[in-house]
Amino acid sequence: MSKKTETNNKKSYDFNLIVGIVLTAIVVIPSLIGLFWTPYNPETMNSSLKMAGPSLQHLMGCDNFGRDVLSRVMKGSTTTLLIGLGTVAFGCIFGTVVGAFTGYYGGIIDEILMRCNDVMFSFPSILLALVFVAVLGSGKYQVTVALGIAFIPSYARIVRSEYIRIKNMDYVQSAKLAGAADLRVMFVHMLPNCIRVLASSVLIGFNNAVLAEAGLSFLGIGVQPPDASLGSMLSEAQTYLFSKPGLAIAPGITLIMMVLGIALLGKKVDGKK
Amino acid sequence: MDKILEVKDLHVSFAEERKSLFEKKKRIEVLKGLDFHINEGEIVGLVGESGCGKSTLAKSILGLVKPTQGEIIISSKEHPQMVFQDPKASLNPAKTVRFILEEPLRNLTDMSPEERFEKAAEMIEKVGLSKEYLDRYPDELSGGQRQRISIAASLMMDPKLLIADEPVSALDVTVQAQVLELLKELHKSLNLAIIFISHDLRVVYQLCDRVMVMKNGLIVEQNTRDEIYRNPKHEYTKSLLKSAGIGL
Amino acid sequence: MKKFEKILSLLLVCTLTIALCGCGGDKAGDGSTITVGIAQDIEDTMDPHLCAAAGTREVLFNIFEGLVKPNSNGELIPAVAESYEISEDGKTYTFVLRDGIKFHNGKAVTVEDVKASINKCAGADGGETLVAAFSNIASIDTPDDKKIVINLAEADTDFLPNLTCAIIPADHLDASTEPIGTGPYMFVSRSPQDNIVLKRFDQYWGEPAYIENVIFKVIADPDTIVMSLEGGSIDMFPRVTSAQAAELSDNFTVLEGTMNLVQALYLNNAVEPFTDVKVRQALCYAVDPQEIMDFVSDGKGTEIGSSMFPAFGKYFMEELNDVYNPDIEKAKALLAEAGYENGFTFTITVPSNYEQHVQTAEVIREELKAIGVTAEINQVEWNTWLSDVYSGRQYEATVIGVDASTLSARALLSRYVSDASNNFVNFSSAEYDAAYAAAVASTDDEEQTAQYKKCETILTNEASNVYIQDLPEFVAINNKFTGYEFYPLYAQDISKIRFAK
Amino acid sequence: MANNLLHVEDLNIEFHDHIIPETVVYDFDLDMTEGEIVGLVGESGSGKSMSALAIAGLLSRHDMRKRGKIEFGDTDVLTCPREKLRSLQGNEISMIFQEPMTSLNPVKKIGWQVEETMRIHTDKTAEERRARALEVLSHVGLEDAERVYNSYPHQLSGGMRQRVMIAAAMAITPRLLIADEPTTALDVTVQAQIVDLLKHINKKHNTSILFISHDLSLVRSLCSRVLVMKGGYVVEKGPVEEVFNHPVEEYTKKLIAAIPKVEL
Amino acid sequence: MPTVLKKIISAILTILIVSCLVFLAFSIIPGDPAVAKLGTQATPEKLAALRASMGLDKSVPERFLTWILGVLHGDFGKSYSYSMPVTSLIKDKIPLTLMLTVYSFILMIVLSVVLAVYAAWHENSLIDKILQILNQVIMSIPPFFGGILITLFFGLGLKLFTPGGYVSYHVNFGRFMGYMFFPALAIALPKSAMAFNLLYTSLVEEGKKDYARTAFSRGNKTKDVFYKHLLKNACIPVITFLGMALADMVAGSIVIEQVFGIPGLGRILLTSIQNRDYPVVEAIIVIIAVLVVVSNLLVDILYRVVDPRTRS
Repeated sequence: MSKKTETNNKKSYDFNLIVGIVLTAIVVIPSLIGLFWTPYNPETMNSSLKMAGPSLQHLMGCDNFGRDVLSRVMKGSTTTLLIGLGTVAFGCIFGTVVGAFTGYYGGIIDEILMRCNDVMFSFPSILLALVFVAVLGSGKYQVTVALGIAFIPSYARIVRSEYIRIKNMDYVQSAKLAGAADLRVMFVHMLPNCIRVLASSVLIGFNNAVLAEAGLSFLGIGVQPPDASLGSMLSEAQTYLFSKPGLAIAPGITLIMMVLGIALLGKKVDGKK
Repeated sequence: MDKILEVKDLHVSFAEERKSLFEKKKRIEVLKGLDFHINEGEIVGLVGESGCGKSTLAKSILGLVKPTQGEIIISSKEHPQMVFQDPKASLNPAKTVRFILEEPLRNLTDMSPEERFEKAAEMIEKVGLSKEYLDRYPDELSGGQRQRISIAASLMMDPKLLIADEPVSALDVTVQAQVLELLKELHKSLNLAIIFISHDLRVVYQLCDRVMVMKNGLIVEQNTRDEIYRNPKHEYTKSLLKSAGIGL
Repeated sequence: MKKFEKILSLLLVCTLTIALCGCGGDKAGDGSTITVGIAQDIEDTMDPHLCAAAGTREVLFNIFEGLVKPNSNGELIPAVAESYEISEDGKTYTFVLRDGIKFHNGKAVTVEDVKASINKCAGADGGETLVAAFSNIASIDTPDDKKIVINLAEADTDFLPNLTCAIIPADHLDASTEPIGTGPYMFVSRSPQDNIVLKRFDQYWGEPAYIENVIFKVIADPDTIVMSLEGGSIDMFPRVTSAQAAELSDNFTVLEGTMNLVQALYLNNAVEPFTDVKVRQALCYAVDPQEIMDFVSDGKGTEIGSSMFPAFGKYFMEELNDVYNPDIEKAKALLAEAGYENGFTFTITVPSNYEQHVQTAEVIREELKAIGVTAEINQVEWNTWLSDVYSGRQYEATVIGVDASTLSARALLSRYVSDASNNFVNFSSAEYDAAYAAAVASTDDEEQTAQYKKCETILTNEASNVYIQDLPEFVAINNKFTGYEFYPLYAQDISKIRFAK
Repeated sequence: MANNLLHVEDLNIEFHDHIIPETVVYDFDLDMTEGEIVGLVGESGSGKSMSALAIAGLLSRHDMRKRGKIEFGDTDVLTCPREKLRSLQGNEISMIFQEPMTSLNPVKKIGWQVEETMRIHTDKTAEERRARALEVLSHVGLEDAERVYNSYPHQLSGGMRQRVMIAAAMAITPRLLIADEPTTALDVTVQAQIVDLLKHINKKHNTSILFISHDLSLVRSLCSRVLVMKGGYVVEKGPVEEVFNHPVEEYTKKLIAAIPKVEL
Repeated sequence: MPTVLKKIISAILTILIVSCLVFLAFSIIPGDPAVAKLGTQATPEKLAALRASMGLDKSVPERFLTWILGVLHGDFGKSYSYSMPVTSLIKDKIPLTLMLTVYSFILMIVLSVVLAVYAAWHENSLIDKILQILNQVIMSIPPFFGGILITLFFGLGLKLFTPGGYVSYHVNFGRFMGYMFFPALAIALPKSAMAFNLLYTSLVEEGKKDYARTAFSRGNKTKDVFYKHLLKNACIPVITFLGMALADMVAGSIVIEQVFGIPGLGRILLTSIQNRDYPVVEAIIVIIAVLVVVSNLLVDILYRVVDPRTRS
């Protein structure tokens, strides 16, 4: 696509951007529709349709309970999308606050919070998930909070390094000279300049959040049936990988397309100098 | 003319990272005892090579750096402001010009938004830019325009003392001339005292009434401009003048 | 920079060569070795008297034997004892030690060993009683070096099944690290979470095992079972699901038996609304075991109506299956009578590591919708299930399979006596307690069987739980081997397996 | 023409990575003979750096269209094969840049960087290269050449780094040295020393220098001829004294007037 | 150097906090080793007796102290489920997981460096675009699913290894290394995709810097500029990622060990958590914490080696 197209004074449309938008659209739009309407009720079982192959009525065929896979994928992708975004938002907001304070002040606060980060990193995520499930119970919302908390350290680290880089900039000094209090300097002056780095890491974070949720479902402590996320559908479909690969392909491809689409958008956000 | 700033026996030193566990904590002395004063409405040039402590002096006057010894006396409600050297880094790229100008008013006064907007519009015209620049972002401005904006920002609180840390050295010659012109006018119209930090002796000659020459943390010579340029006493001042191609 | 690039390509080449030289796969069966996949490592103990997990009992069956041992159709045949006699009044059991029988360490089995083993189980020397029934032992005498006489305090015609407990050397009672028994295979070594290796005991009293070496290989991830079988790293895997069985190519035969488990929707009778028998009956009418079997195991599995499965031919009552044939209208009527005309909501807590139980719960949830009852499913981790549900009894309903630890009907019915310590469903009915006591007390076999059957009928009529099925057990075994036999309880008898000609 | 080192004729440079192609240099002509110092003056964005980079063959990025001729000796830099161009770069044509802070590789030792041209273009042994590097480092006025050889760029001051750049450029004495605003980022005193050093190199090795700057007084003290550029065009050129004393173009006048004067 | 001392102290502190948190975690999670051991045979008396023998009747702080004292003189206690000392249980598991992590770490480095330099060098060419899309796709595949795909493709498809056919390195080192290549690949792939991405953007970034232009002005070939000049500078931002990736890989190996049937630390950790086998879990977590801390130290040292500016 190196041919130049005549548009305003910006580099030609980026191949990645188009692919990113198309992929995200293919996945996000059906999942939004899934909130209100799905071709079939994703939970009704029908023993005659057990393991039915794709047909006109059931575009993606039926699973081992005779449930329509397309409806489940639509419902599942909504759950995965919500959990992914919820986790990233939770981790990002708290991570930013932690990162801001450690980066800006340094000294003991930095030392303490960095120690907590190291502790969170070396604590096996499975044990962490078990503790959360024990305390909060399992289910969509609990999983989101559990994963969100596990994501705080990585965001804290990114924001901290950005703040250390920016805090010696001249415009930060002049903000102080203009009488701005520390909090104002941190969140009104410095934060907008890390948005771009944060945005791209948020989108990569989404990718990891979705994969982590799938991992939890793999251990059976993630989303509870008959609710389903793409991740849990994937782990359930693994047992039928030989005889009915389609069962794994449908959620698998949707998951990869969703993650791929959003990652490409992430690259675009990051690429915009 | 009464003194607007008085500096008595000013010392500033930083703790250096300890090389090894046993070594006593070394402190590097940056300012080794400075004594000078600035009168109201006076432009004083501060000349010296990089690393002689010019910027540290500026920061300690502004209160950004705590002096380890000596005092800095500034008259009452005064908020000294500073104009930085690198136009690219001196303005917050994520904020509009209007936000940057109104920032000091928002923090230090209880002006209403309209009043703040008026003051900003008035100030931006004073530095020779039209009102619609208010809604631009720093990236959309040239080096010269950005320096004008940071000068405007530093004058929002009508300070009596302005510190300019090499404000023009990063600009093209023609633009340099215009900014210097602006500083001269503001000095006259607002009776503004300016500490003009620079390593370019020719620019200092054009602008300043008095000149102070600094060499690694000490003021080696301070005198009126003509005295310094016509019969420099200190060896170091002479070598500076010679390398700038000025003098006898 | 030539140097840098050389290092990189060198590294790439060497990682690839290592990979290639690794191919070719190890041949699993070099003549007389069979690798059997097991879902769980022995994680409680190898001491036969202390072990609790079904998976452990299955493996130890090959190493230890009691005075008597069960055969594949559920009868008790003499093992360490050559013969036995039960007195008329059911109070004295006399065993004759099999002569020439040896332990794995080569030492001969003596009456002292037998006495020591039984005393250990009875907790005679201050330890806790490991086999409940042994508390009824008055004394054990050894008149000569061949005979062992066990005198009971009260008569008990059903005492013999307890004597399948393992006989181990008196001087080596702690078998947890170095198990020594009299079984067809002896213990060689184990590496935790990897394998347990057994070898044929050549001086075995009975007919020796066919295959010399047995490797029990731990396959923790159910999804890799099929791949490990196809790949050849294991030759046999007991208890594959119907789905996995369907995936196997034709160089594997899939034998079908029953898991000897009472799978049911167990209801906590102490919790609203399950305190009301009508509500429980309504659920029985709404749940259709056949539909569950269709979904979960392609229609295979045997329907059961009470806490008994077909392997106990003597006590199994086929007719109980039809007491609650699916009838939505009747279920709704019962609910209305009980005051729940527009249904109610309850939670099924189910252990996440048993896929069949989770799937059964999902099907039940669908079925109950027909009568307006909403069942939420809460998957919990096995240990949480054990502590919260099984011992803590903080649950509303759960789906699990209950097995029989010994070959007696009592193992499946004692649980429902009101004050039984393992009565996790909190079932209590005076009529049931009376019938059960009568069964235990009676010395006449017919009378005892009739009482046991009475107990089963009460359980069904009272709808203590919604009984579903005895899950089908599929054993996948490589065509190279044959001779596998199903047992009515948790046992994998490898000694019967031989090479198909 | 005899001993004509560089002949640039009708050079045009167009940027193509933007959607609408943007021309930065129009009909640029320049002739240089051996040992001559020519000044190229103009404000930022006037195209002076672009022309210098084109001459040094560093504008090889595919979205930069170049028309016209740049003949260095008998090779045309624009059309010759990459191999030939590479054999010139660092060997016959060397270049030093404005930002001494970022023009040196921060993670490599100074010695290694100074020896780079020798490693590429000559087959000298390691010892010979080391000796030459130390020699050229001391020529550019660095007292403790040995210490500088073994240190990293961040351990040196701005002025010292610019001297290292010059040493690296002079390691295999080039016939043409292009200096793109070498003194802008330095202190006044250090600026003077660098200018003296360039004069000395020109005299000693007869290296012709193309000196690019926006500081007219500096150009006046160093160059024999000067070209003034504005918006990509060469608006005026000629001997330095003539251009300074009676400039023809309006823009040149304005430039000269803007130089802060010191009349004692 | 005081900084190194400070790092070691904070490392020990981190390990202490982590092990203390594990004790707290277990007091929150329902179930305990006695319940796990007795399973459905549990009766209240049996439970009480077993708990006493395991010392579970003492309070959490007391148990934590006894555990710490034990660790100080090298005794990590006895495993409840295997009733043998934890040290002997884990002794031959540590090299396995370490081997797997190091193996995948090297694979990751080799894959990402070679591909990133190649893609950056041919920026905006077709190969560059293909590698970008491929790398994004690999990044979005869940590790356990990746493991299954690799087993299917290489194991059953190309018969390059026997799925599930783990051979311990005592038995046959060649076949062991051969088998371990594939789980290592499963762990390395997603990580190398990320490393590729980071290194690629960093290389392109460095290419725009002044010293790259100086390198070109000296007559270097493009390949030399990338390898000799840009690569070392571009690695600096990637080093922090490598540190985190190393710690991640230890966690990642837990899932992959499950899929490839490798009896490493991961598998033992998972089963011990489910069996509430506190001593084993504590010991493994301390080991993981040490690994994480060591990887952080390695990152710092690597920084000093690569970037002279940090050697103040």
